[in-house]
Amino acid sequence: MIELLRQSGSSFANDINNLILLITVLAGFWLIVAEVVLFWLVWKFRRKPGVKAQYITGERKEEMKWIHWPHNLILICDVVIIVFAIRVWYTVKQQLPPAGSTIRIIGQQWAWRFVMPGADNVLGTKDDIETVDELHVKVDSVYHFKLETIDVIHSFSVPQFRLKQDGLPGRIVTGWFKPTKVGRFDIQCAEICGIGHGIMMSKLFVDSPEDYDKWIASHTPAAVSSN
Amino acid sequence: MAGHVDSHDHDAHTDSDGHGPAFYIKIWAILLVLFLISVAGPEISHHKAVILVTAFGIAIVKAYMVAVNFMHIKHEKKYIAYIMFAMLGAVFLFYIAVSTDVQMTSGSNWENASAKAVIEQHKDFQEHIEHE
Amino acid sequence: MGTTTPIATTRSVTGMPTGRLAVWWVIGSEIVIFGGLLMCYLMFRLKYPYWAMYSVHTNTFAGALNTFVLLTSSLFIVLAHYYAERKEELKAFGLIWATIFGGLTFLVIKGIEWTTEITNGFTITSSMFWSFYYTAAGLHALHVIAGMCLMAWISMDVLQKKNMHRVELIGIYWHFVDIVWIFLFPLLYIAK
Amino acid sequence: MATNHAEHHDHHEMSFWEKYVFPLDHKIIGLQYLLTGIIMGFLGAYFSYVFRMQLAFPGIDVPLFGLVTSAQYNSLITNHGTIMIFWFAMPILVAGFGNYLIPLMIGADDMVFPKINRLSYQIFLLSVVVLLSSFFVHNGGFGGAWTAYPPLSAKAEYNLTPWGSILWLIAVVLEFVAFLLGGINFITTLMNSRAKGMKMMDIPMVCWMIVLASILFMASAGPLIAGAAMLLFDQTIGTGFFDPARGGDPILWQHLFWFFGHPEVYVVFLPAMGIVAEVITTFSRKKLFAYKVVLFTTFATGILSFFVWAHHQFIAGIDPRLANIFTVTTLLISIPIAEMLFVYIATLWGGAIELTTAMLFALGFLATFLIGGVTGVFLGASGADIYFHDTYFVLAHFHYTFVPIAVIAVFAGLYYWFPKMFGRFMDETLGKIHFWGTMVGFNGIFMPLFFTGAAGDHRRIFDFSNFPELAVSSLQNLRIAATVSVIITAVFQFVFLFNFIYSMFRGRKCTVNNPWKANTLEWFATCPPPHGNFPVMPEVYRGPYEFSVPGRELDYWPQNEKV
Repeated sequence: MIELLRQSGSSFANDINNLILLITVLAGFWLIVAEVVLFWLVWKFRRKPGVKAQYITGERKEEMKWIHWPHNLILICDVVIIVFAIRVWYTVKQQLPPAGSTIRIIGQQWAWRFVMPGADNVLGTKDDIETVDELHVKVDSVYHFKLETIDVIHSFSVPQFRLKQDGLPGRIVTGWFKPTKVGRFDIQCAEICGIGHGIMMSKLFVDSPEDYDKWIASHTPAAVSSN
Repeated sequence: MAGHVDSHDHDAHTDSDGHGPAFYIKIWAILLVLFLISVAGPEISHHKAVILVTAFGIAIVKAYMVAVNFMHIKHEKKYIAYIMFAMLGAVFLFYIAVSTDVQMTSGSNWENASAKAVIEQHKDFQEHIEHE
Repeated sequence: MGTTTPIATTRSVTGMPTGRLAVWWVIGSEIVIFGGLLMCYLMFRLKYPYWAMYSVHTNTFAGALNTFVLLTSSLFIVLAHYYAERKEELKAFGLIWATIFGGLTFLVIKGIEWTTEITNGFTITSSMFWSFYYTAAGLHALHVIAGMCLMAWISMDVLQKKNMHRVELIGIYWHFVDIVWIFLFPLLYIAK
Repeated sequence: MATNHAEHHDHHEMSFWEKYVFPLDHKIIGLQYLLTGIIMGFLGAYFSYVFRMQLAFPGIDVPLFGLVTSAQYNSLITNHGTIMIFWFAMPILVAGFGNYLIPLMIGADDMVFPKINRLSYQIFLLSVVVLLSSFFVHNGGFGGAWTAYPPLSAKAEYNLTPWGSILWLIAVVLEFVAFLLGGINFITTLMNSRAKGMKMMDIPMVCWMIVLASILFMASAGPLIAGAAMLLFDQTIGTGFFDPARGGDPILWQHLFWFFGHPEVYVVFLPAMGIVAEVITTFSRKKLFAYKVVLFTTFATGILSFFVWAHHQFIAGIDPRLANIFTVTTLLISIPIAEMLFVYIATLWGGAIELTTAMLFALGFLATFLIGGVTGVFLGASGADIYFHDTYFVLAHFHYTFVPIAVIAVFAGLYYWFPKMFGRFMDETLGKIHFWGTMVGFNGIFMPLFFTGAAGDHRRIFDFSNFPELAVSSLQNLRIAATVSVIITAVFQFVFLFNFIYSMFRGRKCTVNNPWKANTLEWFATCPPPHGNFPVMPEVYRGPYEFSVPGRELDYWPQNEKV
């Protein structure tokens, strides 16, 4: 459902989509029931001349059941939602699958910097590629990211991935994603970070393996590639 | 505002405990003894448990004695004490949940690198304390 | 009209005088303010054991003396309440001023203590320990000052045998300020 | 009536200053809060008009404002949020209605501490002045969002508003102090000064709710007041409480803020529910369905509201394991709230519903708040929140809760109690025009924003054209639709403003004490009640919602009538 508004592009995006669908169905059902009953009652019991209102305390058992049954049903719905929500949460935020590559994401006023491991796929070596406002990743490969910021709080958000994580100064937050669709997407900053918050946009390129290798080759720091 | 039945007289309220000055002085003396222990304890022993019990255990006892005997919470309606405990409960709830983030230096998929760095900076001193 | 007490104030549905009920709610709200601050302090204190290197510079003697002063002033104000109830306004008046004097002593000791610390270079920005130290003790000192002002104001009424119940109210508040110090003292001074 | 006038002889005539500027009368103080709140509400609405115009038509010269820079934009949204919560919703719902209604509805002549009450308003007014002054200092008002997350809010080098952020913080703290003082007054008044015979279960729901809201505020605001002192020192003298480089922790502020911030939602929600309870029972001539259930769900909501705050921080860098606990508590709080709404809907069953303007607004509250409540489930469920967090979906969700609370329920209350406050009725025709305009406009603003949010619009962005995926025309059309609706809604508020002011002086006179034939004690006093409220202090013989009692000729039974 949510895909109609924003395509999904990561391995866990569908889990989130389905959770949203589940909540839409359950919560939507209750919304419609409540609204219909509300409007129906307003219509049915509109004031008519000579008709007196009834005296109902709502404290007798047969009256209370009208409240208690919905109450119990909602509890069941809640439990269902809790179970699915925590399962999705666990997949996205808690349990990290083994990494294909690890990248560093550094937020600052008002740009994203990315450090990619380069050809040797190890961070912290000479062939690391550092880019600003542009991130290249390989499709169908699991990435871990180490998110940090150097000044204020920023939030790394890629709507297609259904991924969002705040980065805080002083902290390193680890997360993961696995892009599944080739294309060019927006990276947003989703936490207000000062007057440039509205221009803090980066480009995300999910490349096919061939394109990705080409990009790596063309961007490996000159000092390394000449060796 | 003539003609109202409600009593105007607060002063009619008397202390139902009937304690005299002697009682209050006795409580005060006990508080002083506790206070001396709480100061002396950590001076005598640098053991962590001793400090915890003498300093903080006794602080709780002292606070309890002041609240019960000086603030007369024992003669107050029960719910006053409950309200105060509820407020304390809010405070501890805050501590329990927030300490998982603020008091820790790392957790599930995150680490507080700058806190670790700050601790690292003071490592020498830390060892110095532990040796003492 | 301005000075007439509303009927509402004189009612007592709970059986507690309105003033005392209100003071307890004030204390309830203060518990969360001080509690929140001290919990923040506690989290950092347990996170950074090296703060002991700062707390050794706090003056335990001054802190202890102040604890003694506040405990004693608590005794004075509870005795003032005792005599206020028995309409012995002169004794009550004297004890209230003894309490105010206790508060003053507390502030003087605190002043000397802080001056020494600041001249030794331990200011509020020196480290987070000192930030907490000055913030917590400062907030507490503000309460001491507020309590002293209220007591001075109440003592004037007491002399004329008016509003004697207020002695009890300020007493409860003062004991609370005392209790806060009972916890501040080990947290800031003793734990080294 | 004669006794009523006799009462006056006890007092000397009060000057204008004594009566309206430095009043001790709870009703005047309540009206002061109410009017200040309405004025601030219009200011906040003006801010929203300006930034909505900027969003719909980026870069235009906004009529009545001019070009919007990104710094101004941030300041506008920040202060819109702050004003609407702290200077509009709180003063009207808690302080305004609380002051006006509590003594009247429990049969007292005033608050227990009139002078503290007056002080409360004066501090509040001071906070308004401080806040307004923050717009005119060097570099303008604070622009770090109403949540004021440090380090952005703590350091001028990041937020670029060296004075605005300090004044903003001081204003918020002053406002808190005002409400703590007011809250103590409300609580003690309700506990100690009820009329003879009024038992716990005879207290009108709105009094219960305002007092419980005050207690929630008192218990939750403390840590934030301490935190505000810490932030203020960070801003002004350079301490490092929230500076990670010096060992501080920015997440601490988020916890301090939301530990207060979430109960705060219920602080404004509960009084709104109270107002709606009074209005729907009166105009459907029905006893409130299961009074005790409403009360217990209120208690449950209040207690649970302290256990849910971290759902605002799911992706803010808190430990992910903590998020699981807060998902459970957050979804559980839906149960008492849903139950409360069901009870209100059930109250309509078997009624004789008269759709006066007040009743329309009360029903409008129920209809729209349901949408706000239901969309909250998406955000409470941690997995779904990953996507929705900090998008316009969140914004639409909480406006669907706050607008019903702070606008629609307030209107219900104003139309309902206006005769009591000013001795005249508001015009019903204009009122109904106002109602339909507001409802259509309000839904028109926030319905589209659910969709832009679900499409990825993130919050506090000054110009979406910088984001290629969001700059598409389909989304822009939705944004324009929302902005047009803002203008429509705003226009209809002037209908209200006209109606309000006109009716105050020229409206149809209210010649009886109890025009709506309601049961609660405020209708026993004259319209408007004099200082001291009642000719004779009333006694209470029954609960507040004894409508249409079988075997009684009249369909209402005031609490103070013996037979």
